[in-house]
Amino acid sequence: MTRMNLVQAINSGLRGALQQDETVLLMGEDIGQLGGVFRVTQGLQEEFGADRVLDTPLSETGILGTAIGMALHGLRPVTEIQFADFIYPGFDQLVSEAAKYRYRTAGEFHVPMVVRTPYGGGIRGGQYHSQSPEALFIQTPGLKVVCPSNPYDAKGLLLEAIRDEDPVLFFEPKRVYRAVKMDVPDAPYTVPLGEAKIVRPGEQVTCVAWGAMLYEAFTAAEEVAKRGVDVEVIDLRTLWPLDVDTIVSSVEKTGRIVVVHEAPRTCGFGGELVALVAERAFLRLEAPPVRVTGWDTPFPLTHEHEYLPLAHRIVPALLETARY
Amino acid sequence: MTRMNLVQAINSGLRGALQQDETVLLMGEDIGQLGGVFRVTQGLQEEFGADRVLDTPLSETGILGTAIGMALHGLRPVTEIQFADFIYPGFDQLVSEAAKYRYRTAGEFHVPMVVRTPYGGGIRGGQYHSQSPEALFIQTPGLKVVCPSNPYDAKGLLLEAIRDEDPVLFFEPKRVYRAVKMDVPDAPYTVPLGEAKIVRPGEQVTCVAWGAMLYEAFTAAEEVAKRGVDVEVIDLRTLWPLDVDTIVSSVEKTGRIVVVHEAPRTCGFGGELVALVAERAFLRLEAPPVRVTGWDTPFPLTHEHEYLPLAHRIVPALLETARY
Amino acid sequence: MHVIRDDGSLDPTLDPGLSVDQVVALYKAMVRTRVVDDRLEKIQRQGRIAFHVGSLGEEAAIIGAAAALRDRDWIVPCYREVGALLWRGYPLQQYIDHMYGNADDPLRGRQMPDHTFSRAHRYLSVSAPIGTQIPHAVGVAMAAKKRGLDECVGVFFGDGATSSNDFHAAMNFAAVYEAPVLFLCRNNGYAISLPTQRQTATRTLAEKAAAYRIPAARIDGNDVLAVWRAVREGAERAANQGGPTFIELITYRLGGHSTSDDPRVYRSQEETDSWRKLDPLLRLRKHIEQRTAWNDDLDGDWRAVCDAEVKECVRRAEEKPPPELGDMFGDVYAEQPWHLREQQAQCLGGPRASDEEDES
Amino acid sequence: MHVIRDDGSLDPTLDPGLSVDQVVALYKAMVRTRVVDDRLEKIQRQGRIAFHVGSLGEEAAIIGAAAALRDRDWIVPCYREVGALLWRGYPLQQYIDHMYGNADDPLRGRQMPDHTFSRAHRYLSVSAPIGTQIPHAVGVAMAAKKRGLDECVGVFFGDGATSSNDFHAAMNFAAVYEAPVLFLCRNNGYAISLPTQRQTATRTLAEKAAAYRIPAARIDGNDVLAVWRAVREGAERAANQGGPTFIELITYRLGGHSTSDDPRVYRSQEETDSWRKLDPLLRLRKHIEQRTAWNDDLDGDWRAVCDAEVKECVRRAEEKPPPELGDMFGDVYAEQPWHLREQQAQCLGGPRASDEEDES
Ligand SMILES: Cc1ncc(C[n+]2csc(CCOP(=O)(O)OP(=O)(O)O)c2C)c(N)n1
Ligand SMILES: Cc1ncc(C[n+]2csc(CCOP(=O)(O)OP(=O)(O)O)c2C)c(N)n1
Ligand SMILES: [Mg+2]
Ligand SMILES: [Mg+2]
Repeated sequence: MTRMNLVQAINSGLRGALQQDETVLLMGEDIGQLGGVFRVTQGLQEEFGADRVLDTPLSETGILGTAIGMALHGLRPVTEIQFADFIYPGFDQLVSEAAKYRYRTAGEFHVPMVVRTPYGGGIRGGQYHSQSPEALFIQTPGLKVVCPSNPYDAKGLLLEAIRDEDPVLFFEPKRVYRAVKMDVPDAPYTVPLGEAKIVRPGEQVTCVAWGAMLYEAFTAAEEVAKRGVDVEVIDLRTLWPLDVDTIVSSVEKTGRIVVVHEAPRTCGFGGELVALVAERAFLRLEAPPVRVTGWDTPFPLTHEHEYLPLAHRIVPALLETARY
Repeated sequence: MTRMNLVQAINSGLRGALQQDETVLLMGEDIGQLGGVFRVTQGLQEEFGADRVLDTPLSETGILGTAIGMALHGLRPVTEIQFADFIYPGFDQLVSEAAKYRYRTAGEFHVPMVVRTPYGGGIRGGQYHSQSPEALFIQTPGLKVVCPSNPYDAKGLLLEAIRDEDPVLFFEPKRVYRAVKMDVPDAPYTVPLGEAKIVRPGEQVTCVAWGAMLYEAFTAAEEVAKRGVDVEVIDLRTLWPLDVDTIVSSVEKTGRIVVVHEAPRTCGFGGELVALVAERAFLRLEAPPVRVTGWDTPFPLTHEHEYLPLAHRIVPALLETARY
Repeated sequence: MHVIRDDGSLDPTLDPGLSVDQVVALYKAMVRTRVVDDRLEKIQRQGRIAFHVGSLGEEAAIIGAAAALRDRDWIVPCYREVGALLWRGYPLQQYIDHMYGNADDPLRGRQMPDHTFSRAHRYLSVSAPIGTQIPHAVGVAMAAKKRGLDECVGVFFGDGATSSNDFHAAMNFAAVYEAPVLFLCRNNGYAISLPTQRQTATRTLAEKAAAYRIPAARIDGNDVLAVWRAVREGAERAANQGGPTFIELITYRLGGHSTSDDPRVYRSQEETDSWRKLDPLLRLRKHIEQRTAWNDDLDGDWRAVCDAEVKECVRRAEEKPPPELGDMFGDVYAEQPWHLREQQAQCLGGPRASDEEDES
Repeated sequence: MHVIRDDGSLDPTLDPGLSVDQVVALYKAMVRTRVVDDRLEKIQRQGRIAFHVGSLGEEAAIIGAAAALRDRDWIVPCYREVGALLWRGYPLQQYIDHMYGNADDPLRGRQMPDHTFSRAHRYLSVSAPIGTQIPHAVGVAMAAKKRGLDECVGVFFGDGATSSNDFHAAMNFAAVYEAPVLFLCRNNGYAISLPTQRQTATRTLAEKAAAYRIPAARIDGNDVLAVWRAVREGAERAANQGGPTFIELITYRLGGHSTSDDPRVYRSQEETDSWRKLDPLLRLRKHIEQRTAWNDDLDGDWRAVCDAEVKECVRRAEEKPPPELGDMFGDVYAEQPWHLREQQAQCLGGPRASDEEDES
C-alpha cells in the first residue's frame, strides 16, 4: 500500500501492466522522455525502453490507427491522447474501425486496446483543454467507456481495461489528478468494468455522477444532509456498458434522480440516463428527473466555475427535487 | 410547380441558390461531372462551371477545412459528404472549428456553411452506408442540424440553411430520395429552421420522428387508428435548435410520447427528447416514454429491416403506450 | 518498363525467374478472378445480390502482388482485392455465400458484399471508409517487428486513398518506426469519377513517398511479372530490416467503380478502349503462349471450369437461408452486455418487417 | 545560406533592399515581442495569468514573414505568432486584456490566453488543435482567388503540424486548386518534447512539399532578411497566379513549449546554449549596428520603453473586472436559441461558485 494520487495510481497501473504482460505497450505524444504533459507515464520509458513506451509523431490518426493494427496482431496497445479535446482527428479510426472490427469479422478479429485521455474542466484550459466527449463514444456500439473518480478505482479499472478484449476509452479526470490521495496497493489488481458504486447511501434522492463531478455531487449531498435531505450518491465508474440495475434500484427506492456531468446538457449522457430511468422506473418517479450539467456552449475560460456543474448548482437541484 | 422527388427538389434548391447568390458554391467528391453518387447535383457543374461546383480530392478534412476558410472569407460553401458515414475523417474540422469559430472570436468571424449528406438505412448499404450520426452534432454547441422528410421541406429548408449565418448539417434521408414525389415550386422559397410540423393531429399519443422514419411513424399511426388509437405525428424537420414547444404542447395534451429514430438507441437523440419531455411535462405524462430506434449494434445488412424502427415495431409501441 | 515485352517474351535483365507452372498459375488465377467478377456483375444486375465491386483490368496488380508475398506475410486489403484472397486459397463458396449475406456468410449478413477477411489466410478485413486500413497495416507490421516475427505486410489502396488522412499518418509512422510494410497503391486512374490528375497535382503517386523518406517504385501494374518483381524486392527489403516501400502500380479500372456506377458519364469510350488493349490478361497470355502450349482451347476450357465453379457456388448460395435474426446482436463485444441481451430478446420476441409486408 | 552574414554585413547577391528604417522597425518589433514574452512569462509564474505560449528565438521567422506580406494579405496563425499581429498594429493593451480574460478581452474570457484574432488586421483566430488552421488558410486563399481579390494568405504552423491530417489535406487542396497561399512552417526543432528528427524520417521538412508538387524553400528562420526575402518571393508567386509555396523556416524554440513546460527534461543545456548564439535578435542587431548608429544605449532605451508599455498594460488589465457572466452564453449562434436563453437565465438567476467558496 502506498498513498497515491490519481496520476501515481495510473502510473503504477501502467507499470504493472508493462511488467506482467509483454504484449502491452504504450503509445502517445510526449509520453516518453517527458513522461506525458501530466507526467502520468513518468519514468516508464526509462524503465521499459523506447520500444514499449513510444513517443509518437503528432497524429492521433496515426496513434489510434497503428494501435488498432497492433491490437489485431497480438499486442495490447495502451494509447494516450494528450487531451480528450484532441481525440477528434482520430475519431474515424475509433468509431469506424476499432468499434466495428469485431462485428464485421464475426469475432475473427478484435481490437483489445485502451485509449487513455485526460478530460474535463477546472484547470483553466478553456475551449480545447476541458471537454468531456464521453457521450460520442457511448453512442458508438462496440466501444466501452470508463471514467474513474479516485486513485484506487483508476488503477484497478485501468488494469481491467487493458485485459479487456474490446476497445476501451478511459477518461481520466484531470481536475482530480493531484487533488485526491488514497492508499493504493502496489501490486496489480483489477476492478471489474460495468459496476457502479454507491459512495453515499441515502433514501430521498439518487444522484448519479462520475469522474471529477463525483466530488461535487458528494459535497452537495453532505451539504443538503445538513438541511435534512438524504441523498444516495452513485459513482458510475464504467459509463458503458452501464450498471443500470444499481441506478434503477436506487431510483425505485428514492423516486428521484439528479444526474451531474460536465459535458453540455444536450445529447449528453445525462439525457440517456434520464431516459433509461423514465422508461424503467416510471411509476416510481415522484419528481421530474434533473440534469445538472455544463451549459450548451463551448467550454469557457474565465467563468469556468460557473460553467461546471459544481456543488453550488447541485445543491439547489437536490433540494428542489427532494421537496418536489 | 413541378412534381419532384427529394433528389430533384434538392437539386432545384441548389440551382436556385447558385443562381441567386454568387457567393454560393458547391464542393464534394464526384459532385461535378458525375452529378454525385445519388445524382443530387446532376447538371449543376455543366450549368455553373467547375469553378462553382468543385469536384474535390478524396478528403473530408480537405472539403470541410477549406470550406470553413471560404466561409470565413465571404463565400457560402455548400459541401457534400458522400455518405454520412464518411463524415468522421472531417469530424474535427466540424466540431473543433466550424462549431466554435463564432464563440471564440466573439462573433468577429463566423462560418456560414452547409454540410449536405445522405444518411440512414434501407438501401442495403450495410455498416458504412447506412448510419445516422445526427446526435453527435446535436451534442456540439454551435452547429445546427436539419433533416427534411419530403421534397417541399427539403428545398425550403436547404435554402434557409444556405442563408443561415451558422454551420448547418443537412441530413438527407437517402431512403426517401426517389420514393416520394410532390409538387414543389420551381422558384426559390424558404422554410424556417427550428419549426416542427404536426403532420397528423391526434389526441392519445405523441409520436416524434424525422427523415425517412417519419413515413414509418405515419404508417404506424394510420394502422393503430384502425384500432381506435389516435396518434399525433410530429415531423421535427429541424433537429437542433429544437422546436421544443410543439413537442411539449403535444405531450401535455396526449400524456404519452413515442420517439422514433434510426440511430442506435443509446445516447441517440431520442434520449434527449425523452429527457426534455420528462423534465418539462412530468406531471402530464401518463405512460413511460418510449424509444423505437435502431438497435445498439453496428448497422447490419441482411436484416436491416429488422434493425430499422419500421412501422411493424412502431405499431406495438404506440398501442402499448396508448393502453398503458 | 516491362518485364513481359509486347511480343510476350521476357526482358532477360528483369526476368524474376518464375517457372512455367508459376506463370500459368498466375494466369489462371487472374482469369478466375475475371470470370467470378463477370458472373457477379451479371447476378447483381438481375438483382440477386445487392452490390459488387470488381477488379476488371487490375488483376495483375492484385494477384501479382499477392503472389510475390510469402504465405506468412499479411495482406491488408482495400475492397477490390478478393483475387488476392482467392489466390491464397480462400474457398470460393465462402466468398459467394458472403456475397449473398446468407447463413454461411462468415460475416453473418452484417456487411455489404465484398467485405471479406480471413485470419487463416492472413487477410485483414475490408472496410468501406477509404484509407482506414493503411495505418492498420503499419500497426500489424510494427507488431510483427516487435514480436520478432519474420513477416511483412502488403497493404492495398487506390489513388484516391493517397488524399486520405490515414495515408499520411500511416506513411509517416511506417518510416519513423521502420515498419516492414509495402504500400501497394493501385493507381487505376480514377477515384469513382475523379481522374488521378485531379486527385493531386503531382505527375505520379510515387513522388509522394519522398515526403516520408520511403523508397518508391513506379511499376506497370498490368505486367504481372513487373508487379511480382517489385513487390518481392520490397518484401525482401522489409525482411532485411530495410523498412517500408511504396509501390505505385499503374493500371486502369476497366469497369465501373462498382455495380452502382456508370463510368460513361465521366470518361470517354476511346480512353477505355485504349486501355482495353493493355488488358493484363492479354499480356500474360501472350507470354505463356510462348512458353507453353497454352491456346484458345485451353483458355476456353479454363474459363468454362471457372464459370461452372462460380455458377455452382451461386446455386448453392441461393439455396441457403439468411443468417439467424439473433446474429444481428452478436460480436458487438466479446461478451454480450445486458442492453444487447434485452434488445435481442425484444427483437426476437417482436413482430417482423416481413409480417408487416405480408399484411399490406 | 544567409542574407545577413555572421559579421552583420549583407550578402549583396541576396540583399532584399530594405531601408534602414525598415530594418530598424523589424528589429524593434522583434525586441518588443521578446520583452512582452518575458514579462508575460514572469506574471504567469506569479500566477497572475493562466498560461502563456511565447516565441523566444522565433521572432525573425514570425516578424520577418509578417513584414514581407502586404497589408491586404491574410495571416492565419498557429499560436506562437502574436508578434505578427502586433507588427500589424494590434493594440498591446487589447492583447494583454485578452491574456487576463477580463471585460475588455475581445474573446470575453471564453478562451485560454494567446488565442488572438483580428478581422481588422486580417488575422484569423488561433485555435489549439494542431493543424486545423492550415486548410482554413487554403480556403481563404481559394475564396480570394474566386472573388478576384489580389490577396494571398500566409499560414503559420510548426514542425509537429506536418504530421497532422490537416497539413496533408491542405497542401493537396492548395496545389490542386492553385491557391495563393504560403505555408510558413516554423521548424523550431520540437513539438513539445519530440525533436523534429523523430517527427518524421525526412531530413528536412521542405522535402514534404514534393508530395504535392508545391515549390519549397528552406530558409534560416533566424535571419530575418532571409525570411523576408523568401516570403516576399512566395507572395509574388501567389500574386502572379503561381499558386502555393512551402517555406521551411529553420529556427529553435529557446524557451519551453509554453509556461506549462520544462524543457530541461528532454533536451540538453548545451543544445540550447548553442542555439542561443544564433539568437535572431543578435544577428539583426549586428547588422543594424553596422548600418546605423544603433548601440547599447538605444537598445536599452527601447527595451525599457517596451517594458514600460507592457507593464502599464498589465496594470490596467489587472484593474479591469471579469467579463459579464452572461457573456458566457453569447455567440454560440448568430441568434440565441431558446435553450441558451433558458440556460443563461438559470445561470444568472442561480447561485455562484464564488458564493460557495465564501460559505466554505
Ligand atoms: C472516407 C471516405 N470518403 C468517401 C468514400 C466514398 N468512396 C468510395 S470508393 C471512393 C473512391 C476511391 O478511389 P480509389 O482510392 O482510387 O480506389 P478505387 O476505387 O479506384 O480502387 C470513394 C470516394 C469512402 N468510401 N470513404
Ligand atoms: C490535435 C492535437 N494534438 C495534440 C495537441 C497537443 N499539443 C499542443 S502543441 C503540440 C506540439 C506542436 O508542435 P509544433 O507543431 O512543432 O509547434 P510548436 O509548438 O513547436 O510551435 C502538441 C502535441 C494539440 N494541440 N492538438
Ligand atoms: Mg482509383
Ligand atoms: Mg515545433
